Amino acid sequence: REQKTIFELSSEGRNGFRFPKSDVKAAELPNDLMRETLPLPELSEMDVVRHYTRLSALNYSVDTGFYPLGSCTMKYNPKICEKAARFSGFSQLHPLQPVETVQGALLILYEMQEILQEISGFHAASLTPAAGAHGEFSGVKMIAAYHNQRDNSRRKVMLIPDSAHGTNPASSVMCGFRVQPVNTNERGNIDLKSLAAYCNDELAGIMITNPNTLGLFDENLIEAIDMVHQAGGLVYGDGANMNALLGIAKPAELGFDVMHFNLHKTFATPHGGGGPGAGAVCCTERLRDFLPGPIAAVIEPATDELPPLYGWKMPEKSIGQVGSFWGHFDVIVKAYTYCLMLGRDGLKRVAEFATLNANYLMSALKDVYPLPYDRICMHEFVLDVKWPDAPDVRALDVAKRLMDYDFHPPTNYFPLIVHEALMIEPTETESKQTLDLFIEAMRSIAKEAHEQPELLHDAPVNTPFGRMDEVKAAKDLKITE
Amino acid sequence: REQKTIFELSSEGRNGFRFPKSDVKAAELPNDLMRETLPLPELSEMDVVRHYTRLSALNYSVDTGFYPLGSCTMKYNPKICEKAARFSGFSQLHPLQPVETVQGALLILYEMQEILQEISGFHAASLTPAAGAHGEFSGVKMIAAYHNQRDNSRRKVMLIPDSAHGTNPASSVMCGFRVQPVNTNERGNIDLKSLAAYCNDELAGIMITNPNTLGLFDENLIEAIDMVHQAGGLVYGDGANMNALLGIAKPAELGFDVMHFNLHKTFATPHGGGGPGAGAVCCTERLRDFLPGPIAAVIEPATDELPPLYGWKMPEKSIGQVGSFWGHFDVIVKAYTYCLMLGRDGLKRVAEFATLNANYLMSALKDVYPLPYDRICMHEFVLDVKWPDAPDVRALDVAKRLMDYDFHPPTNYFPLIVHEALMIEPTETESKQTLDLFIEAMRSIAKEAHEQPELLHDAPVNTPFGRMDEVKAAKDLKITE
Amino acid sequence: MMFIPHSDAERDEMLAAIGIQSMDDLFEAIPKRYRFPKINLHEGMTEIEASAQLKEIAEADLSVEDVSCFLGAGAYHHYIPAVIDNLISRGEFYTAYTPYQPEISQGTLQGIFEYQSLIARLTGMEAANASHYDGATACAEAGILAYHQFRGKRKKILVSPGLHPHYAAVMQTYLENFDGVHIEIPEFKSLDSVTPQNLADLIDEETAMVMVQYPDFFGQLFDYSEFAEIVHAKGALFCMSVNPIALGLLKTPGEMGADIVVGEGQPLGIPLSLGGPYLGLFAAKKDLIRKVSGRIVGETVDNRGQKAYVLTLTAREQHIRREKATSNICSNQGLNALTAAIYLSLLGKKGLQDVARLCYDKAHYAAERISKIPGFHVLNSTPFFHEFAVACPAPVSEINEHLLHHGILGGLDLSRMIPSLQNVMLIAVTELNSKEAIDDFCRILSGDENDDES
Amino acid sequence: MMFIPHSDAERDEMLAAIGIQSMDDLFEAIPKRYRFPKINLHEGMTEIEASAQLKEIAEADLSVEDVSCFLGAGAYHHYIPAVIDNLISRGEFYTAYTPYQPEISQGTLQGIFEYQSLIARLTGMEAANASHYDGATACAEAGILAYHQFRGKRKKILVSPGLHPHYAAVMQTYLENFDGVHIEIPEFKSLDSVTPQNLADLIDEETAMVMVQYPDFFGQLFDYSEFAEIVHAKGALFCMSVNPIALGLLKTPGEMGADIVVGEGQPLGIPLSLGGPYLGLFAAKKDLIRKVSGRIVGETVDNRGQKAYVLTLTAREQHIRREKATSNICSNQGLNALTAAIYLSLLGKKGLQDVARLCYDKAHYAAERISKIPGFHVLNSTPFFHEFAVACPAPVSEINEHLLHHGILGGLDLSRMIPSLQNVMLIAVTELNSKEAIDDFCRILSGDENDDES
Repeated sequence: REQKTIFELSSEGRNGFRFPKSDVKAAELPNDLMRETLPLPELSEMDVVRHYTRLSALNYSVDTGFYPLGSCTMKYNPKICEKAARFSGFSQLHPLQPVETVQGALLILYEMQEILQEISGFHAASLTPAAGAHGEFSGVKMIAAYHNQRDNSRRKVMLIPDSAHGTNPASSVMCGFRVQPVNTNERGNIDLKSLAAYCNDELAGIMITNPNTLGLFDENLIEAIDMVHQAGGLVYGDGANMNALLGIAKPAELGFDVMHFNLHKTFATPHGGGGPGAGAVCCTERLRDFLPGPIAAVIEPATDELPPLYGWKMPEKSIGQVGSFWGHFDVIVKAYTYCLMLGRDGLKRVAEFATLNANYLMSALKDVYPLPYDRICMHEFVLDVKWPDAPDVRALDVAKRLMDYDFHPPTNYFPLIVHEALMIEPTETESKQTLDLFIEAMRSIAKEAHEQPELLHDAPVNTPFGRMDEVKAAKDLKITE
Repeated sequence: REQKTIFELSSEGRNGFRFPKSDVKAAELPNDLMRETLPLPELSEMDVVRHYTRLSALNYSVDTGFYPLGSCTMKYNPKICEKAARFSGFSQLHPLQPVETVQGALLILYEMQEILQEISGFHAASLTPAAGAHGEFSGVKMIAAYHNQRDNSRRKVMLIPDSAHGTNPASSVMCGFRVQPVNTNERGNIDLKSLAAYCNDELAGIMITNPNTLGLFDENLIEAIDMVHQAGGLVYGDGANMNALLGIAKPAELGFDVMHFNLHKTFATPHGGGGPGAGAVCCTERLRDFLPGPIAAVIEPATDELPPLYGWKMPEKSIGQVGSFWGHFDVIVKAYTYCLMLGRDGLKRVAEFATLNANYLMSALKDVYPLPYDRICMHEFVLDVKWPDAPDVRALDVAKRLMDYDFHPPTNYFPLIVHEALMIEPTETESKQTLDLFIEAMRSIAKEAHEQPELLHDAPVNTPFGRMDEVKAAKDLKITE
Repeated sequence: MMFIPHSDAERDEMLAAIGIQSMDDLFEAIPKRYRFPKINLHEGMTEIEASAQLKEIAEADLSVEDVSCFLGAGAYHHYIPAVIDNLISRGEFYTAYTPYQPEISQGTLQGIFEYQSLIARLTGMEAANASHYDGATACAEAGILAYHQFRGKRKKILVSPGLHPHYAAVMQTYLENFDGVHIEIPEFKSLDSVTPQNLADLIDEETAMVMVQYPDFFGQLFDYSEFAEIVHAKGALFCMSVNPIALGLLKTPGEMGADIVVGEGQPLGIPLSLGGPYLGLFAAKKDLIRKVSGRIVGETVDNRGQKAYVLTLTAREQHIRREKATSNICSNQGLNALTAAIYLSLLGKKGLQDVARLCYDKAHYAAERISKIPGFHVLNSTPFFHEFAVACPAPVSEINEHLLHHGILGGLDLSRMIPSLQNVMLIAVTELNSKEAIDDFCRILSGDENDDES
Repeated sequence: MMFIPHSDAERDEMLAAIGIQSMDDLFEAIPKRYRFPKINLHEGMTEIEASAQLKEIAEADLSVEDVSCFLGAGAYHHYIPAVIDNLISRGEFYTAYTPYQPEISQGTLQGIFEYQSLIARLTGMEAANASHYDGATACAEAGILAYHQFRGKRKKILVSPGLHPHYAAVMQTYLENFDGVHIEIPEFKSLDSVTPQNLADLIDEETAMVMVQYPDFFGQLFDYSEFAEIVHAKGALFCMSVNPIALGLLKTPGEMGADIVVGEGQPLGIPLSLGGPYLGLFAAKKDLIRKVSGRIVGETVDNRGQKAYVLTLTAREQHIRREKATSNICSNQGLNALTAAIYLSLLGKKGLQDVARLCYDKAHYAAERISKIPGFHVLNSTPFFHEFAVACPAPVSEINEHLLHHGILGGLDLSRMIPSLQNVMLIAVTELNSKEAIDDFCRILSGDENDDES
């Protein structure tokens, strides 16, 4: 299944795309600034099409199978969203066009801000962050800016539960905070005693993922938020798990001050093999002036005859611009289309059925896989692959073996507090039939783990490629050809 | 690799596409005319996308590999042609719109007619036939109409070389002709003696494929055509092999009276897994009034201020309409785009390099595979897989074994005059690198045929499916589920 | 060179391997005086230039997406779900060849098998083939089948005047004068006279096949159950040409006793494209299947025990039977059949019912509105689907010109196809005609253009 | 339900299997008073309705395809070959997740490996990562790298006033005030003063990194080879932000001695899309690679002996290092990196040279024409690429309004970003600006609109 690289396929003098002859005279070139060689491959159009078509066949994808990837919300990406984003009136807009010539685009940005605010209960939103982690960085930076402008520069400690995504501590450090982990208790909630110890005047805030990465709605959430607020800290919400809350609860009402959304998780825009995503950030009134910008705004209100004129507005005390232009507009169009189609009730059903699917899987697997936190979960749950009678089988083995059953493995070894974690998130777009096949595969693998563990250690075998020599990759580092 | 059918995937109550609620009141239904059940499958949008995406992965295609399919001209299908055909101003035109509203489309049809005429030397063209065989039927019907209007109704014999495509006799019979085979001589040319015997006043015409299905330019062509003309017959040209003649020779100048083109062979439009193709028919002055119609015509000539007005015109003594509307416009747009891009010189290069590729393969294989007609070929050639020292290996075995080397098999068992025929047509779009890999595979298979013939009999093994039980398919006939 | 990968060096290497000096040497077999003729065409152009030029040409056309469209008459403006183009744009589907090599063509083969199954279910028939070119040629192929069914002994094919005039014309092109076959079409007198009753009297012992359309060219619906019995009593085959969307709602040809069902599959997700390529539906009773022309996919197993599909009954086809074949069909409409299968899978039971019902209700709403406009008179008196004929107070071409000024593509001027129908417009309505657009259409028809700004 | 496949029966079956009564029971953990808030949004709509509405919204925008576009300034209107969308629309690419499971992700992984190789070759560097969000964040990430390279001991990052003002702004958002880091940008005085020479004096022992743009924001080209030596002599890192199309023609940053190369990959086949998503290029010398943030794909073998690719050096990343990671980057621009790789593979050596040359020649043609219009004055005095600044006789916003009436999107009003540059327009020209369009543009600029009909 090995494929030649484009460099191996290259043949001298070949040309896959021709440009028209110049219709102007040749300008004088700066001779001392010319490159001598341009070592790019030389391929025909067909070479290129075949190469990438064949490469694509080596990928697993939502369009070919089920991704029970905890924390990633790999739901179906509707095709109409792709089509809409390709309308020339969206895809062919220069970012610096006069606002009068992009009123349609600005309307979408403005309404998308409003939609996110309405869903989350927040008062303001910025769509400029390029990704979830980028939104998170922006939000944490807003907290830093908030404390700074209040001259609270002592507030340098950011609390982060030990179950949190790795981006949380990384974002905090990027914003100049010191990270202080907070423990999770035996029911999977924030340990309030652990929290209390850090509620002092060095506290900048806390970053909470809710439902948390165990898939659980934190039963101590309201109290924890209250404690942090009492101590003068702000509460950051990691929106990665927002798929469970659409229409179920509004983060702002729960007490969060600022939160990011992952449009490519919650709003069905595709993951693209690792991006581009889009990461909006929303906040309450007291943080709105700090939002990254510019944001879409009504710059001339509607009149009886005319619709409003939309334009750009930089929040007053903005943390600044976080990207070259105004965010991932193309992705936002897809998310907007999705929201248009689902509407109020459809969005709530997303959370309901995502949660139903997760609990259905959990209840069908918990008799054969150890379940560390046994209570109704939200949109995902975590198993702990530790069987006393099959001690050499690890989460990784189960994950790899699932590929032989034509499933993508769940997220594994995360959250860190569950040592042999398999984190399973089915999303609402998967049918009962698919879940039943997955259950069957998982149960059959559990049986194999006890009876023929070598099947798991050797897995995958039905895939185009087998397990990789990761050590060699890092040691003999070859990252270009 | 077996895939469930859409019926097996169906789940009651599921719905992949929702329609808006009606904005008008419900009309009274004719109760006695209502169907009771509608046994269609019920799937989600994702079910549908996954199903067809997974199915597609089971197909070989030009976009994934090399098709050395003699007589089929499986060349690369440029992507820009697909894009252009999808422009709303082409794809969203109703066939019965007033001609004033489809001037762009009519311009393309008109110019495509002109292009085909210029390439072939003919004087008129109709784009209405839906496929090669359909164009062939139209052309033969024109010959019938021609003789009928001259009251030459005795002329009922159509001569067809024994190397001809099966469509030739079938088309002739559909048009009411009796088919008389003509022999091929040992150099692969029409046997003139055999021909002479039928040149009498029952002769309606002859159907000639040139280059013929052995890939050879018939050395007796001019004389044969002359004999038929002398006897009062007309000469039909099967345009399937036109890829070899673009810019090399004009069929009308060679003496043909009428010919069809396969746009999906010669002009790079895709084969679509079995269509739609498009089969234009071209003819000389004396047959033009018999063309199927309507054809695109200038109905008001250009003036100083205005461009010409294009419209439809039915040829005076037309054999009639051959399809619901005006032919495969969408396919014609693709062919037109291709012609625009190649232009005069590009089209000639097509024939040159198609011929170069075929001769290159032939010369590299003829020492290991029996070559029944050993002279410079045109765009294709035929091998005869009969090794005295490997008597149980047949053309079919070589064909199937090629799949294990990731190549599509050549056309086999055609033409019928070569018993173990492998008919190889590389087309101009394949690179020397690909041809070299194919040569390597063919030579390696020849070796296997002698040393390990079971590898060939068991082939293919590297494909998603193995050899089929064709007898069962016909015997237990199950053609619906 | 455009789409030719060879470098000069590679070319020379290949010439040397062949053992010739130049490219011209490849063509020595061609008599010199015919060789390398002058081709009077423009020079080639790049993708950038070609796409700009084509964009300009396309913009000279009026897309139905940009107007309000009331044209039907055999080609219908339905919504095409975004899923469809995403899937049929996959190179593995559209750049594949005819699936003669089943080991590496199961995608196409299973797709077509499912298509056959869907068409059979939709029409209520036992069997279906892999498609014909379009509705008209499918009718002609039905005629050929009927001819062969009676070994040429029955020479008459009786065609309803309710069959699309183009379909009748194509049947004539294919069959008229072939071995004495005669196509009989009663002259069109009035819409009211286009009924199964009026056709029944013309069936005789010479009749090989009777062909009707359902809904007919004027949108009319009849229950052909009794008619089918009459046809069968005379020993003839009964063929119905159908609109597949209508079958989302209506009693099936199978229930009514049809032997053959043909039809135009374009409404099943295939773009209008100025009339083609479309999709010829062809279904039949099981005992006729071996006489059906065109490809047929059947289920089987491979040598690894997997369920699989192959082209079957190939012994009927021209590449085997040559002059004994009943058809010369070679390529069919594979990709469009796949499109129809995707459309039907996606819409499924409920979706097809819904779209059929929307078309039905909206057409009736439009007819009711139009019938109230002075000077306009709906001619249909029986239930109808998709379309209906309206007598107008002026030539349809004039009315249509006026409508076009208001961004409306009016219905078909029936006099274009049936000269006796002067001043009659055939109006088609689908799910894409909103109430508002229908109301606007009526407003313009009624001459009340006050609020209009176009 | 839209995109949710469950029937009521299935839902009930699943609830029973879980052992609860109703859907609401799933949410008992949520305090009642917060549960099920009112969401004040419209009702959902079908695909037909949504696509009609979006089409209408899109038509309120002016697409650069329908005008003559002279806007650049960090986003460029290049032709996107049809091949690209065909390939990146393949579900296997765009609906795939980050390739953490290499056994079933080789498509993405090899694609990115090749992307890295192409970017390294294009920039003349030894290594490249799998992308950053865009040109601006890539600059910021370079700054972070420089900070870590010196373990926070060098606090100054010197930025050329020729760097895109947005990029400088984003560097400030990321870095300013972080552990005392200070970004120094000399004030813009005049175009002539934006030179490497003028920057050289500001490098000191505190400087961690010097950042220039090539071609710079005003299109200016300089050979930075000597400058790089000066930077290195002070012990700092030298980073260049590049336009990848220009590198089809120009001496590489690698040859000039850059340690880090960043840039905006949008011109490589990525649509303008109002500014995003774009593609942050990031290449570096080999010895810096372990400090580069973002994903990196490396070659290895699988346990069947096949050459294969994996995400490597993952120990740098946030999901392993958490607070010790140098970046929080998680998703990147995978699909856009693939797009760029397809673009570069398709154009190849000759194509990229050709497009670069066309941009170069056309920009110079435009500048020459404009320089002859009374009142207009080209400010660039050194060689330039893609764009150039023009002093105008009136406010640029007024001129642009006038141009827009004639279907022309004028250049950037530089005062929007650099207030001191009143009445100066930054004009960008690519291969898509025909001579005719440039001539029209000049004609309108010169006030000679006689032949114009718009």
